[in-house]
Amino acid sequence: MKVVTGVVGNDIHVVANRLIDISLQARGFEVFNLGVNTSLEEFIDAVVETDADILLISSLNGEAEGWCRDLQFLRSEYNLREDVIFVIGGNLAVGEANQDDIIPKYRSYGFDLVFHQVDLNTGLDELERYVKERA
Amino acid sequence: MKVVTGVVGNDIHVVANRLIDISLQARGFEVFNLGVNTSLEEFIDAVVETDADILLISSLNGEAEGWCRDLQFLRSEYNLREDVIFVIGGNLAVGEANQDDIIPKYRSYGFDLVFHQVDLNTGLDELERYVKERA
Amino acid sequence: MSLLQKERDVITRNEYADTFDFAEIENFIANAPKELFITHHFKKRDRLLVQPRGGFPTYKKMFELYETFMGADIDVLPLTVDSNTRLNDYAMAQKMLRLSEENEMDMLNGYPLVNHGYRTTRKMITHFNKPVSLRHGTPDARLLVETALASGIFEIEGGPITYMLPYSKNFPLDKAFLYWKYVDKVCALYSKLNEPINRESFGPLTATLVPPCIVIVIQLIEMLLSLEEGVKSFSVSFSQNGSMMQDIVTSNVLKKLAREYADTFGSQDAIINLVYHQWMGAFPRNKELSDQLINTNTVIAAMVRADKIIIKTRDEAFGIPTMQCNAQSVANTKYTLRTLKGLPVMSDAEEEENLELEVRALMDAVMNDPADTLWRKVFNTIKSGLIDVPFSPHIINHNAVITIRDDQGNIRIIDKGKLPLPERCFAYEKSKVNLPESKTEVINKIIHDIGAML
Amino acid sequence: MSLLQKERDVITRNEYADTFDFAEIENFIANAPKELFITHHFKKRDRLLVQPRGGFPTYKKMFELYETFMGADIDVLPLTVDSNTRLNDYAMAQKMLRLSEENEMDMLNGYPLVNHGYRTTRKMITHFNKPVSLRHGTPDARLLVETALASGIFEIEGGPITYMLPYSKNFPLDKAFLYWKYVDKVCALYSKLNEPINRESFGPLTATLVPPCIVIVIQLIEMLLSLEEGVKSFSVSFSQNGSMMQDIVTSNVLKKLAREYADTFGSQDAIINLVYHQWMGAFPRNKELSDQLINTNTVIAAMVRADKIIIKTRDEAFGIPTMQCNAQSVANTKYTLRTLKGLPVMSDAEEEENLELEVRALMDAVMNDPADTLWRKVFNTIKSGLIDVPFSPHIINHNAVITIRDDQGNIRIIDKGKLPLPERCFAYEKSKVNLPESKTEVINKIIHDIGAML
Ligand code: B12
Ligand code: B12
Repeated sequence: MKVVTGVVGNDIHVVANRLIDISLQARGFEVFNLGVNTSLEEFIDAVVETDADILLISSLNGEAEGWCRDLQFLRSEYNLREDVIFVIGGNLAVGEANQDDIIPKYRSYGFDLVFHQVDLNTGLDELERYVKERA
Repeated sequence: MKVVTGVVGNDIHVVANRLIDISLQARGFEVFNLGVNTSLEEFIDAVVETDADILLISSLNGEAEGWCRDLQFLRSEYNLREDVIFVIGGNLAVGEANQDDIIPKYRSYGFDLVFHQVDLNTGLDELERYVKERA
Repeated sequence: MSLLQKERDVITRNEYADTFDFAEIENFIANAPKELFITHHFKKRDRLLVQPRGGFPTYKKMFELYETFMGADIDVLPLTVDSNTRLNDYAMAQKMLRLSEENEMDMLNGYPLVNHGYRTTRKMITHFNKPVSLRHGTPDARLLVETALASGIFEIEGGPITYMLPYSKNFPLDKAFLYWKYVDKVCALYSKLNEPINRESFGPLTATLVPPCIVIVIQLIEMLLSLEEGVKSFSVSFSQNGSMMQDIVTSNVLKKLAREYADTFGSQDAIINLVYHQWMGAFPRNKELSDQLINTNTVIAAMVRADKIIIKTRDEAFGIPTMQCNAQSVANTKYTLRTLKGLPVMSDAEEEENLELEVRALMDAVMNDPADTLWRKVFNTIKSGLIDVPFSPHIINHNAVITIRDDQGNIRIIDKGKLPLPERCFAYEKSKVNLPESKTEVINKIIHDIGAML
Repeated sequence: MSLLQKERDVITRNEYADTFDFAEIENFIANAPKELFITHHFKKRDRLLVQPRGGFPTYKKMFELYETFMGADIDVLPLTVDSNTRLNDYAMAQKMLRLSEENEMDMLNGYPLVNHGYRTTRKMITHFNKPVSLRHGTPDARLLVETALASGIFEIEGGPITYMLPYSKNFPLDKAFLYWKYVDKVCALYSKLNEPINRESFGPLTATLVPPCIVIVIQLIEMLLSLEEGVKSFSVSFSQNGSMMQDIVTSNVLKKLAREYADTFGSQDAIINLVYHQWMGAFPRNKELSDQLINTNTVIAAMVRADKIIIKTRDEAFGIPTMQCNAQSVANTKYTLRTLKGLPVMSDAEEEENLELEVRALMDAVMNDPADTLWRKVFNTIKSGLIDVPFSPHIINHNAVITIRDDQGNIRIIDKGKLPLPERCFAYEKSKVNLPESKTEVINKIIHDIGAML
């Protein structure tokens, strides 16, 4: 399966991104890593271009919300495949926030899986489970 | 004025006791310091013997309550002068406790002034004020 | 009108910024109270200055933050800007500032200084009358720094390398050098009016397994670049390495060589300060344990005899800290520094000799580059991988150097990439670690080492 | 039946105590799991063992305390007894235990071990299967220690000096020596059955401006007295002095001389351990700041290379800590020890030389006393003020030595009373402080120094 990944917005936290790259490859995914500082348009572009199955966005510095509100809009504008899985993870708010507030909010923006302050491997395990269930 | 002082019960915390001695003397009191590890009876005995005006008891290690419940009883048994001022201070409970619980309790045991975790000089200032008011 | 002034006029004419009145600004700086200058406080040098990080989107909340800090007897106030401002995206910053003001919710991870403008911000800074330090991470900080200085912020952090390699993906490095030359020039200019403006380099870099020799070389270079432009007060810095001994060794070598290089390059009159950053890597997701880590760092800062310490909070792993939590960190740090006494003077001759040799070899490589100016020499050295910062997100960085921790927590170089390290030094580094056989195990060890404080 | 056994029968026949079945007890100790012996854990010596303090009146609450500690990955469980038991007032302990059981309120500041008895207590200890350390402060601890050993508590703290001078007003000192001789004999006896029982001295003494030379001399003496009776594993200890350098110097000299004296007196086979106590003086009435102090102490414990650290809690200034708070302290300490790496080896030659000279002079004074046995020599020395513990509540103690802190927080002797210090050493001590002129100012300085950590 093909995954497009990277860190959204003006966010340059690269460490998790490097580890995500390694982990996804170890799990057998074909990875297109756009790196840090990537706009939502660039992500959607890359999904179209690579015909990816999954878009896995990281955000660490608190910017996520400012960027991801437009996801639904872009999705229809770019006329994406219906079955692309949208995943977001990292630190999804400015300041401390709890999962119960965060998850529904990002779901409403159009993400299928939302991981706020969840360990990478826990998150990727869940992604693989989700992929299997959908198949 | 004469003050009998010391640390009640099986309590051997001596540092505050040494400082109290110095402070009382500096304030012009005549001090009879029984030191640490002093039973309630010994205190009352000394008050009678020296014809003291004030009994100032310290307790640091949490034992105070176990000993001071008998104060009223001893007071009448020894037939003490009516106007002896009874003062207690230090750390008056086992574990953390707050003033609002502690003060009424020790008042009911017969103490005129109760200082739970109050700085020495603050307490002695108040004692002097109290002495003046009563005079 | 000088060439620089022309450039300044162009830079400051920006739809998101205040219109600049340079005459008024010069007058303000010339007459500003000494208290606002950290250089004035460094001069007394009677204790380690404590500075937190902190920035909130709205003026109101920023003001409250400062009030809260003042209650904790703070030494240096921070002004941390948001990540959009860092990358000159003032439009996004403006949008999120409005949202924050309307919704009583922080939509920015810092204070958008350019958007607020200097007239407004100056009111706050002169009100509190404490030195303020600008924390950003901006490759092109020209407009930001003009705004900061005009606001009364007289310490400017950053530099062309330390605010590039960790903070940007593809900002052109050569431009960064020129833009920071501009910043240094302006700082030097204003330094003549009153107490000097302090420039500070950002030693922690990516805060991820960066070996001390690279930190020190980059500190020395940014110092020399600033001094070259006439800056008279400069702070070199580094952050907790993860080994107390390595912190001490780093401090000793950094202090010695900073003075030596400054003098050799003709800046005997410049004041050089040392700043220590508490652990800059990943924090445990447990506030009690974070408190321990923070306090341990305070102890080490005192032991390495820093002039200023920049602190973290127990909220680090969770997000931008609340102001109460941040102020508590200040109070805690001040308590420890007040009660911690009788610090031994320490050194480790062997380690220090090795580190010094490494730094000198790297510095020689820079200086021996045939280019005509220092910044071009440095540019070439980074481009060719002779300087290489682990975990930099920037495309120009080679990412060939691989580091790992030894048993004592020291960061050691196991693959030197193109670093021109003497054979003897590299052998020393390698002799300290027992490398696992398989590559996966090495990667697992690196992941484990990144999480050394978890 | 041996004389000792006759004495033991008399001692243990007490209306408040269990009836002792010595055969059963010996059998229990001989077959007890190694895990219960701290000596077994010291042998591995791969990390600093962490031990809190703690004791609650009822069995139920004590059990809960241990459960809570286990959750924090504790190394050594404490059993702290109440202050009535310490002074052999079992009647008062019994009364307050009943009140505590009936009212769900703690009327005792520790666990009244004798009243609970060994049969009950052993259940708890074998259940948790961790080494337990007995913390008391009892001049006559014979019954208490018999009960402890029979319960499975295989580390016994205390000694005739360290549990007398700080803990009693008028208990006869000569008796204390004999009673502790008994304790040491019993420990030595049981040590032959399985792993050795560990004896530990209480170096903090009154925790109030006690100079290192006195601490060390008393540590050496109690060690020698125990080894004389056949004890094979002994821990010397001290607590934070208030100057990091003085802690390091104290540790270096104490370790060196403890080994030297043990060997000279024929105990080459005895194991000597070093225990570090976190700050034992007055704590700040602020829990956040107390946390800082505690963590700073953990860092220092690691730096002085102790074998065990005994910790405090953020509740110290307020009263007996809650169990949660106590367990949190354990977890915090373990975290810091786990992440703190690369500790430099430190020393200060001048300070160490001076301290060593002081200790040797005091030890010579003890050894040169004409009495026939070591304990009588020591008794005479204390009685004549050649050994003198500041702020001891005991009538026999001279209280003539006066100490104060220098600028670096080091405790310095400004009036040596009758201490037989070499002139040169005393001159060194005095050279370090600038004494105020007036006596009131000196007293104020002492009060201030007692509150060094407030
Ligand atoms: C190192 C660091 C930096 C370095 C980054 C170097 C680099 N280029 O990578 C430097 C010093 C440069 C830096 C800068 C800044 N940082 Co920073 N930084 C950190 C720090 C300390 C550690 C991050 C890290 O590397 N962790 C190790 C990696 C492996 O873990 P991770 O990133 O947390 O990711 C884990 C999970 O989130 C998860 N994950 C991540 N993505 C995904 C995706 C999926 C699908 C899943 C399942 C899981 C997952 O997997 C990882 C492993 O478990 C964190 C705080 C912390 N966590 O302790 C702050 C932190 C992330 N930074 C923060 C901020 C705000 C900034 C700044 C904007 C400065 C500021 N205003 O304070 C700047 C500017 C950066 C910018 N333009 O974005 C904030 C974010 C605040 C918020 N969300 O509320 C944090 C939380 C600090 C704080 N408490 O204020 N930072
Ligand atoms: C030093 C110390 C010791 C030394 C004492 C040496 C000595 N002989 O003096 C040693 C190590 C021997 C010791 C032993 C014990 N201690 Co102790 N000790 C302390 C400690 C750390 C400091 C006390 C001190 O000297 N402070 C400096 C002096 C100047 O201040 P102070 O005593 O607090 O007094 C101030 C005020 O209370 C006030 N004050 C005192 N009396 C009066 C009277 C009046 C009228 C007024 C106005 C004010 C006043 O004035 C002083 C100055 O402001 C305290 C904790 C703390 N406070 O940080 C525990 C503490 C007092 N100890 C405690 C205990 C329980 C013990 C033990 C019983 C052990 C145990 N079970 O844990 C033993 C046994 C002692 C016994 N038989 O009583 C507990 C008491 C618990 C409680 N009340 O709930 C404390 C609070 C520690 C704790 N949190 O567990 N201790």
